[in-house]
Amino acid sequence: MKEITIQDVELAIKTIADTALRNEQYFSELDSAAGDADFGVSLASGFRVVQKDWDQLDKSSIGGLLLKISMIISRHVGGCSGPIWGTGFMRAGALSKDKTTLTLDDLEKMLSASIEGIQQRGGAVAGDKTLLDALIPIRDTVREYAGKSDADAGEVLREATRVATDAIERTKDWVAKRGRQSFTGERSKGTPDPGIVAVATMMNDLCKEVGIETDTAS
Amino acid sequence: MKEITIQDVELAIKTIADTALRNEQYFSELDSAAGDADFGVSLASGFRVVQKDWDQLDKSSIGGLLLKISMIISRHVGGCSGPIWGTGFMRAGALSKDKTTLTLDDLEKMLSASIEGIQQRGGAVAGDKTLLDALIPIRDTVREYAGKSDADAGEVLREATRVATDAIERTKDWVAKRGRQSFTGERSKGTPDPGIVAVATMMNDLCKEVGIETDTAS
Amino acid sequence: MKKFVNDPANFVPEMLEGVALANPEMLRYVPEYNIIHRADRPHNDKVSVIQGSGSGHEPAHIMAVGPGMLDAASPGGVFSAPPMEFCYECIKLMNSPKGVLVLINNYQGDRMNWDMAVEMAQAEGINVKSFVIDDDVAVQDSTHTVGRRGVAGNFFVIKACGAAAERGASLDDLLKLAEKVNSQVRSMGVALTSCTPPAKGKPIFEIGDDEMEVGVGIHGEPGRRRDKMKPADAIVDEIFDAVSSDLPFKSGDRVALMINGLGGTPISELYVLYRRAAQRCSDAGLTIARNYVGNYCTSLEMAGASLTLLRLDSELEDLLAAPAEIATRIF
Amino acid sequence: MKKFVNDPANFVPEMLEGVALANPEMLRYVPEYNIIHRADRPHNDKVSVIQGSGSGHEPAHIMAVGPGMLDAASPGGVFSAPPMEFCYECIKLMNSPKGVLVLINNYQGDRMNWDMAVEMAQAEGINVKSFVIDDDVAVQDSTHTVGRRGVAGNFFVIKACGAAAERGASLDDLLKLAEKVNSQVRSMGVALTSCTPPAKGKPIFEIGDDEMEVGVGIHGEPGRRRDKMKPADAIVDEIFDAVSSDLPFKSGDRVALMINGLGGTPISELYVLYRRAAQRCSDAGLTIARNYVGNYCTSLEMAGASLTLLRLDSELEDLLAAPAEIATRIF
Ligand SMILES: Nc1ncnc2c1ncn2[C@@H]1O[C@H](COP(=O)(O)OP(=O)(O)O)[C@@H](O)[C@H]1O
Ligand SMILES: Nc1ncnc2c1ncn2[C@@H]1O[C@H](COP(=O)(O)OP(=O)(O)O)[C@@H](O)[C@H]1O
Ligand SMILES: [Mg+2]
Ligand SMILES: [Mg+2]
Ligand SMILES: [Mg+2]
Ligand SMILES: [Mg+2]
Repeated sequence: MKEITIQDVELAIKTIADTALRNEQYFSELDSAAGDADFGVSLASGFRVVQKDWDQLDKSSIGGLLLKISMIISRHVGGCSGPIWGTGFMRAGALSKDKTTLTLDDLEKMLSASIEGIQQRGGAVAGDKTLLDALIPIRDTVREYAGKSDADAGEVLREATRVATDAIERTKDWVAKRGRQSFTGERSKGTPDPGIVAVATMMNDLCKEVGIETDTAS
Repeated sequence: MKEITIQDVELAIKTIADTALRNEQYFSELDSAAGDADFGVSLASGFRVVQKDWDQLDKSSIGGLLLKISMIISRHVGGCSGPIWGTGFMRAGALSKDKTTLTLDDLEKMLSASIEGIQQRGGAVAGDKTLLDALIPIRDTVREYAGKSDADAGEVLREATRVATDAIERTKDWVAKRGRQSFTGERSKGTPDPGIVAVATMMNDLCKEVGIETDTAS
Repeated sequence: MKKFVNDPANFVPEMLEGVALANPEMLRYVPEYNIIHRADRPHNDKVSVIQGSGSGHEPAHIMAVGPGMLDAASPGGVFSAPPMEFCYECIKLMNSPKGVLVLINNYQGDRMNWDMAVEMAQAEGINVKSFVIDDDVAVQDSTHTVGRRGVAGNFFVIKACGAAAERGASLDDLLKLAEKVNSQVRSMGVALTSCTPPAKGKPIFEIGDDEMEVGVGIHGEPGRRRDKMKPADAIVDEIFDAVSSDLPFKSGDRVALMINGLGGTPISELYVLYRRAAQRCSDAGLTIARNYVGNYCTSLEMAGASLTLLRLDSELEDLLAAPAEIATRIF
Repeated sequence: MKKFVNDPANFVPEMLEGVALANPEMLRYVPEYNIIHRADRPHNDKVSVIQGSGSGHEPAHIMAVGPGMLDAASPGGVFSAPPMEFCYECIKLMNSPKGVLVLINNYQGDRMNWDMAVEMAQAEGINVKSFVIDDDVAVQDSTHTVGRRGVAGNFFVIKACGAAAERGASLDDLLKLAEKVNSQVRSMGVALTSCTPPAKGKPIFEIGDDEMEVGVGIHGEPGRRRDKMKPADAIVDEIFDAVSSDLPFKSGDRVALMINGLGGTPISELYVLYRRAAQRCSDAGLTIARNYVGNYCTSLEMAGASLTLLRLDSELEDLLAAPAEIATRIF
């Protein structure tokens, strides 16, 4: 597989920011079912700064860019999302500090580091009905393809998007165990986790952006 | 006409007290339509003491008894009803201090004094949709019969009860101008005044007590 | 009805008992007449300042008893003027050779009961005088009403007279002072919701989900009009205009500004209102010498707020700054 | 939504601006980071005591800034922990050679953001330590939650540490003191209604007209169970039992007793609750050395109340009695 370039990473981040801003209200509504209705607003308040400062951001290395994103998110996002997303970008950035390209293997390691960082920061594990339950399958998919010599970048992305999207329905009837939702206990059953939906939506938008067809509507 | 005795006055007061206590909730409900729902409770809180202390009350003169009632009411009833009813009984008592019997003429003067006292105390006039709009017709009826030499006590009572009862419907669509009801302004239209209903109910109960048929249900 | 209440008939006595239990040193409770009074009053060298009105406006008036404020209060039931006897006993209990000042809020029941009690006490030789407070600009005087209502401005009359009484002012001086404060204070309120007297068990008026009552009274009396909900700043603008144009307050005036919660509105919202009111004062050239944000005169759990402006001179500023202590303290 | 609010996005900044406008001498406002701090702090000879949590709990925490209490607070949005940067800037601004104490209420968002900020500040050589408050007995610790919540007991930790800091206590002494207060304080609340965050625009939970949530959290988190409404005394009995049996409090203890309103409950009802709580203390042999009745830690306009007991020793009694001043004053 062709390596992932810094331009690819830029596109991914810009897409993530676009998705966060376009869905500000929708994500908050999702959070209102069992949470405290601030998820969309929180996320957007960080990615709005990302978008605004985009041109000035140092893009000489992948890690440098990711660390900058981490800083912006941590600084501007309150609630659980600031520390969670900030930590995720930070750990990925730390592993790619001087890189301008990434292999699937690099990407797998970065995702693992992010997942580990998020787990340390917030104490969640797989099955707690948080965005980890979307991130972990994504990482597992990347790991799988990283082992194959003939991996096609588009196929990896399509497959990762599929598992992230599947996570929404798969986890819907679970009880939330972290974040504000966890306080509603049993009442969180039956509503999708906003963090998982956000990750899946970002993946689907990224597919669209690079012209990959998915069988799910974003 | 045979004169009104102190026993008649005692019966009247006991009936009034009974009526007030039996209708405690009903009168408050009436007051809840446009007022502050305390009329029944207020009235009952005074007449409950009248009933409790009844045996100890000095009944050597009509006026003495009425003044004692006035004192109990003033002391125990809050809101507008305490001063209004307290003043009414006080003025009637002052005119009958040493009397043990009353002529219709005496009764007319006592009612007039009560009405005047209530007007002074609370500033209301006829047409303000207060219990004065029941008391004034009652007084006028007594005045009418007082002029006739062949007046029958039962007939006076029946006729006074009729005009008091009529006052309920007659004033129903007026706008309350005194007491708590007056604050609701136009919204007081269409609901009977609790004070008028109370006076009419007391008159009807008194008729029943002395075996006089009225064409109205109490 | 969603309330912390046992038997509604005991709501007021149980509240008073709670106040007394929470202030064993400062206050005394006389259950027979709903009287809460300072443990160390009356005092021969001080005019006693007292008040009594319907309950449901807490901290007014029973939680305004304490050094530098009221010497005693004798409330009636919720929204119901105290019976004449409560008033009379309260006067008698607080009788002092220097006199007793009764501060009455302008409602028919309050006036009638206190008038009778004052007459009765005077007939017994007690040196008692009363003053009627009417600061609410919402509903204008008219022949068919009892006149302007007494609302949150009451706090300032109590505070000034309480402080002056503490300094030894005579009964006549206090009457003049009350008159002065009352002539310089104006208020108006807005209700977003109704409230439910415990004994009534249902809201005292209906109001739509998108409506507010502009100029509401503290017993839920209607005000100037029913209006659609507006942004906080627009609401402040309307009541500020109504209040400030009534005296009128003029550029250069030093004022006390109060944003008073009606009971169910959180203090966060009151500060949002204060922000705009302070801006409006500044625009109008009024200097806010003292400010008050909180619940001073409420209407049970009604959501809403009122704005009060008091024009100050050096005497009033000094009296407002004097130390005072009441049941509703923070520390 | 019936609220005094302009653009919901500006609710918190406008409230903060209001607080600053109302306290021009005592407080300063740093809009960039939602910081309210004492005008005369930091001070080289005093540990700075700070806090920051979601808004919507006023007077906690931004209206608890003042002499003898917090030196600064940096709230987030309504019910939303402040971003790390607010926390970090607040620490930096209040940096003192004697150190900075951060009092955190035990919620995941608050802990994560403050942990990051504290780490970052420590990396820059700032002498800052944090302490986590968790006084709510409603929901027991369990592996799948972040642990007990921090609620109204927070007031006592602030009051004690604020007073001790004023007297020159070291950062380590203050940490021990915070730990001591937290180990001796227990709370539990009951909600009668839900509340509506301005940005959300609808109630955070549904509750029937005849229901209450026993053990509710200050963000509307569910408690021990949903129950039918009961008389005030029965409600107090239940939360008193839960709170007093948790430490447990024992006959002969001297305590501080707080009845805290959740925002929409009038103070009259709080005193009805206080009455019963005081009776229960007396029955249990607890001496109420200090009492607190009012709104200390709220949940917007939620109707409800919580009960807090703090076991006292002479050190704590002395610290609670020390003078203090905050934005939400009465006079
Ligand atoms: N401890 C945690 N670890 C990982 N993800 C979490 C954690 N807590 C919350 N989340 C994710 O964050 C989302 C909610 O974020 P947000 O609404 O901003 O936070 P809050 O719960 O503080 O209001 C959840 O849907 C969940 O996916
Ligand atoms: N000023 C007044 N003069 C005469 N009657 C009055 C006056 N005000 C009220 N009333 C009578 O009293 C009744 C209400 O009494 P009540 O509910 O006890 O007083 P309040 O209005 O203080 O709650 C009214 O229905 C009316 O008949
Ligand atoms: Mg959320
Ligand atoms: Mg009434
Ligand atoms: Mg009444
Ligand atoms: Mg949140």
